Amino acid sequence: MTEHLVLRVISKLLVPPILLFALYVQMHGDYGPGGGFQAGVIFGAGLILYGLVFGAQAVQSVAPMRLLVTLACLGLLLYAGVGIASMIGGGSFLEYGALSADATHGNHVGIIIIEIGVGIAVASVMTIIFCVLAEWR
Amino acid sequence: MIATHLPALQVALPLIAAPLCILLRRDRYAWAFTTLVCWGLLAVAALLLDRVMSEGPISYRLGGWAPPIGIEYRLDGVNAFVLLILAGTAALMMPYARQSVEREVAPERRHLFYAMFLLALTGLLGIVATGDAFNVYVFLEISSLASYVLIAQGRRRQALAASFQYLILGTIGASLILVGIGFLYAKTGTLNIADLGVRVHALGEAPAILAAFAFITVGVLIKLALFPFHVWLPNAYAYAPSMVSAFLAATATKVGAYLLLRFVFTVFGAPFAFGTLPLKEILLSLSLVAVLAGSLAAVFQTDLKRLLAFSSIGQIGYLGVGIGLASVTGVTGALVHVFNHALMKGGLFLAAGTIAYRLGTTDLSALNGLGRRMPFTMAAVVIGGLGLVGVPVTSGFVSKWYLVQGAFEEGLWPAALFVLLGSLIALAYVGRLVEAAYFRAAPADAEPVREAPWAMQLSTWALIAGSLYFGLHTELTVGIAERAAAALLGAP
Amino acid sequence: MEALAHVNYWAAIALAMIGLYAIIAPSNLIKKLIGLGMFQSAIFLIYITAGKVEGGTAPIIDAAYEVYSNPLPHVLILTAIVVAVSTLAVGLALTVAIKRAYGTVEEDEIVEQDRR
Amino acid sequence: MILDILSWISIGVGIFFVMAGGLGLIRLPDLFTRLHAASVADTAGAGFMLLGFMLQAGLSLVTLKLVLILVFLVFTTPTAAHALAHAALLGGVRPWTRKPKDPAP
Amino acid sequence: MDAQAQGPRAIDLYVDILLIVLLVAAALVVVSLRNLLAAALVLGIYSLVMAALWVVLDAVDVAFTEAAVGAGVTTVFMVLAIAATGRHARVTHRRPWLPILASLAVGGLLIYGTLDLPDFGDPQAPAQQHVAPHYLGQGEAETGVPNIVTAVLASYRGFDTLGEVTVIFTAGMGVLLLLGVARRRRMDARDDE
Amino acid sequence: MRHALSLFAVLYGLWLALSGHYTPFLLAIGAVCAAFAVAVAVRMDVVDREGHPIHLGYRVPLYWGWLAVQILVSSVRVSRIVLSPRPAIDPVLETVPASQRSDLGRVIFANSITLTPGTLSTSVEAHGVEVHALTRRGMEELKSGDMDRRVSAVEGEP
Amino acid sequence: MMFLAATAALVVTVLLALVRAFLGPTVYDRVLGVNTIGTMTVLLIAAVGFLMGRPEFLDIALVYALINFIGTVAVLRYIKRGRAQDAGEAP
Repeated sequence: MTEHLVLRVISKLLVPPILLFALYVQMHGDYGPGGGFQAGVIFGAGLILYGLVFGAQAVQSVAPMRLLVTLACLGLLLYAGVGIASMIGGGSFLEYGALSADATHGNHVGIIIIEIGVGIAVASVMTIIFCVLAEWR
Repeated sequence: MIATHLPALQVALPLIAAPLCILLRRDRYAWAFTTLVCWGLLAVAALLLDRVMSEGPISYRLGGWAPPIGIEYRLDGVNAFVLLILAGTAALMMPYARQSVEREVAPERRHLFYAMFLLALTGLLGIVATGDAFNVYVFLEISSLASYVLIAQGRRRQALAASFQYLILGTIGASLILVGIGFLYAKTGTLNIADLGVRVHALGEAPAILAAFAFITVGVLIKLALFPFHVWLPNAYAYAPSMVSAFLAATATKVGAYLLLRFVFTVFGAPFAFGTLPLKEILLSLSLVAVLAGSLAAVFQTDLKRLLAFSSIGQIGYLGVGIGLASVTGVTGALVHVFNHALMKGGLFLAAGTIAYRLGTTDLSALNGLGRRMPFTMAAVVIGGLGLVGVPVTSGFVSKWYLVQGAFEEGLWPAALFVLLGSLIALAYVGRLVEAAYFRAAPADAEPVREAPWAMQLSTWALIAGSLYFGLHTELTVGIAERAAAALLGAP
Repeated sequence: MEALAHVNYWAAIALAMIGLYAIIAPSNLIKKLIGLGMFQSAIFLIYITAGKVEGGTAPIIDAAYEVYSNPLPHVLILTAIVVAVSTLAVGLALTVAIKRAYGTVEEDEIVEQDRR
Repeated sequence: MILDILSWISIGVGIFFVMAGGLGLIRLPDLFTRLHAASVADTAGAGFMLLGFMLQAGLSLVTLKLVLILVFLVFTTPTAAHALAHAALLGGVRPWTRKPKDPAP
Repeated sequence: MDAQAQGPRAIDLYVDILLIVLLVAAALVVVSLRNLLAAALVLGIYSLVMAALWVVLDAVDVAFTEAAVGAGVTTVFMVLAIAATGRHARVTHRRPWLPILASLAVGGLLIYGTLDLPDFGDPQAPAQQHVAPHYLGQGEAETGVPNIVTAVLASYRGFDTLGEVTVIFTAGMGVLLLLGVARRRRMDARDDE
Repeated sequence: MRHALSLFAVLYGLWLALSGHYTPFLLAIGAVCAAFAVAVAVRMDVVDREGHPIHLGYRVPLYWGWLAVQILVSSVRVSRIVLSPRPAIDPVLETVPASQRSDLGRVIFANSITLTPGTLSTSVEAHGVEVHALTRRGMEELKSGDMDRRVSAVEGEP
Repeated sequence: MMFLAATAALVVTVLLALVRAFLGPTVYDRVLGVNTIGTMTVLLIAAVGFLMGRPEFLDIALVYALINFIGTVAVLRYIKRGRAQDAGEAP
């Protein structure tokens, strides 16, 4: 589909703002609708748009499958790691309040970190599923 | 310090191990790591059971929020016991896994396979450990998704179709459970199981509660594969990889039984379920049909794994009978049978996998004369089979003893009769196995077979020996199960 | 107005019935998955309806508002949506694998081939 | 007040175009003519409606987001319509003409 | 907002009913379409209308997710899978009594159950009483996050969300295991013929 | 590099427009996010004259203003056709010459044609754009070349 | 009131487009119907946002504007690839 001129040009124009929008959703989940999951999906959608226009191979050259799998694992581990960290900090599993001297602050920090974990995991999984389904012949 | 966090670790450990397993990439490392984690889980489960038995129920607040606000892990005798069964079977099966998986799964996907196995285990452990109704749904889906994928790894293409069928039915079941939980929430405003129990009791016989009860029961019965919701089970177990058949047969349906116990007794309460509603009649009649139909169907199978799968449907019927009796003896019988059947069926499926490992097939005709060619494996099959029948000295006898006794206590002698009849039919299919293995000559052109590798034997025999041991030394299992059952039923 | 107090539930019931029919009736595996998606979202509608408070607004705290709808069903359904899409992805992957192994995604034909 | 009236007018015009586009989607004879109708709803209808919303919102972040939506639509709708028409022509859909007997020019 | 002055209840309900009509129409269209691609597309529409309905019901986070997932990636995945499996569903409606019976049973039970549920929007409903006020009242102070949905999701019920991420992780790895890596050799598939 | 920097500026501006919360933390994280998006975009190889056409500059808004008027006029026209009892349509499919020198210019031209109700670009070729028009009159207007000249003017030097 | 009228008009248009998506006859007509519904729903969500008195949730509309485009591109890509076996359906 690369030969399709209009689609190519417009997609090139749109992909960076989509990625930024995903990151915005990631970071503003505290104040408005959104959060890690939605951000991950939108980020994935940006990559999917790129893949639809330039081919799944192009996505693979931007983010190879190995990297995507590693990122998915790291996203999940980041989340669970916060849980373990709060155990070490003296709370129970996932008690972010234990991450900081001030419980409310600790909670806020914990929420931001785990949302990032969610975002990473979801974005990579969405891209993995897209690549696998798209490359199947 | 770590002791206070044991309940969380029980579930978090395999959850964290799964991505690590993928990051390890090399399949041997992944196997070794998974084994380590499983044995660690067994240790955690044993410690937890010990603590629950000595100190009473444990409550653990995830995220540190007090129960109805946050999610709570609440361990009493019942779920600590089931956790031990889950972690135990997983740990005992790990030595077997390496060679079996190397035979049945392509090298580049083995680490993913082990990760998926850990995820399935995570889900099952999470369902059992949690004290929050919605959390049950989430972990149910983790275990289900992982199971679908694992079943689809079977080498024959029927595995895919079986997995898809399971996916559809399993998702319907989970969705029905979700509706039920939704109704409960709309009527009570809470999701905590203990809290639900109190509030549902106060509501009495509201229609929404009745509907919730019906939805949750049907949903759980689908997961439990009780007749007539069993249609997904035979193919799924027959075509899954050996390791997966054994693990799921030993654990997945047991968790279904646990869920039924938990929802019926803790949330809705026995008086509601058995007094107001005819659950007893429905459950008993379905279970008895399951016992007969499952066992009868098993007799006519031509494939060992399918035979075992149909026998599972019959054995699930026994669990249903025990729960349906709704007495301490009956529930004790069901709980003991959960334990014993996990050991027996796990061992039998492992043995079937061993046969497939050496012969490449589990067709019954291939079993001819195998008693001399693979003596240890076939001995395991026979002992396990006798356990299914419920011959004295095996552990199967213990559970059936309690079931029959429970039926007589309730004055339901036809139920007792059916249980015994089921055993007779089981004798028929086990007899077929014995006949093929010991009383028929191997085909003349049969290739020479060696006995299976020692690691696989080890796992198989560990489970089978366990079933023998607990047939003789009943005080441990029965003791725990009786206390757990009494606690569930609220008896003094 | 009072007669309409349960209109959302009726819609959810209708959708659930349509969805369940669409899971069981068709032979095509993808159509079954489509039905599954509809069935699940009908259930989501029941939850969210139960969480709506009259005159309330979205549960994002702001000094300008006092009445908020119940956030808990929203959280549960967010999780459930994720579960639904995960199930769908696995189901689709299975369907594609079935197509490769059997050459068809019609349940009838698969059963037929397995019987042979 | 004037802003309010302006925004109402704008929304009203938007409603008109949206409805016209929707009707055209049903009434017109083939894919390409329907694409024209849809583009009325997609560009003029959406544009006026969003303009009306902007006037309601006044000078705020909301307006900024509405502008973003509008810009986004301006980029995507013609692209989608173009891709659709392109694919349809390649896929062998022949445009409807006045005299259906004649081959397409 | 002049709309507010006219009674939010009425407006909510009108829009709600309009959207529900659309929703049921879309659902019926999905079921009756035989072309899979079209059915997948209309399923996307169904999700999308659902998203609008979530906004009306104040579930903006859910609407956000539904718009991104239900109407977006789901459609893309569906289309990709349909591309790999063929576009037309066969016309076989075997044993129609079973699906009808099942859906009637579930529908009947749902009607029975929902008749008993509190009215739409009732602030005195039990669901609004027990734990929800704690989240709304204390949530911002305890977590520092004004979006209570995020606060509950990530903190109060953070473990559910860990489970949720695990589910999606399982799905990703599962798809990889099912279709990815090297092509699976199904030698046995031949033997079955 | 020039393009990457300007893309960063644009994305950061977008962040500020979207955000609405201007705490130091969010402003800083916004810069990080914009940088990350730019990095991914560079890796995707979409940051060039086509993907990030800064060189068009101020001419774009002026052109959009003109285009908006065109859209309004032709919308009215198409609406009238649609709403008339017997739609007076006479569709034609022809190629309109395009004088733009770059792909980007041709894309702007094609999308402008599509944006204007009544005309629809169906294919972009080297020296022209294939257009489907609802009426013969719409096609004639397009062929007069007004829009083509304006787009070429916006495009500027290739 | 104007928002309610806008909402109603949008819903009617969506219904009309749904009819188009249902009737076809070609798959391209269905895509067109769906695409139009997408744009209309973006407006619908914005209108409903105003109607509910909290218009700051326009992010949802923005997301949908983006997602709708991706969906359309996906379908068109598939039709292009699958052309060999089944081009346009019979009307």
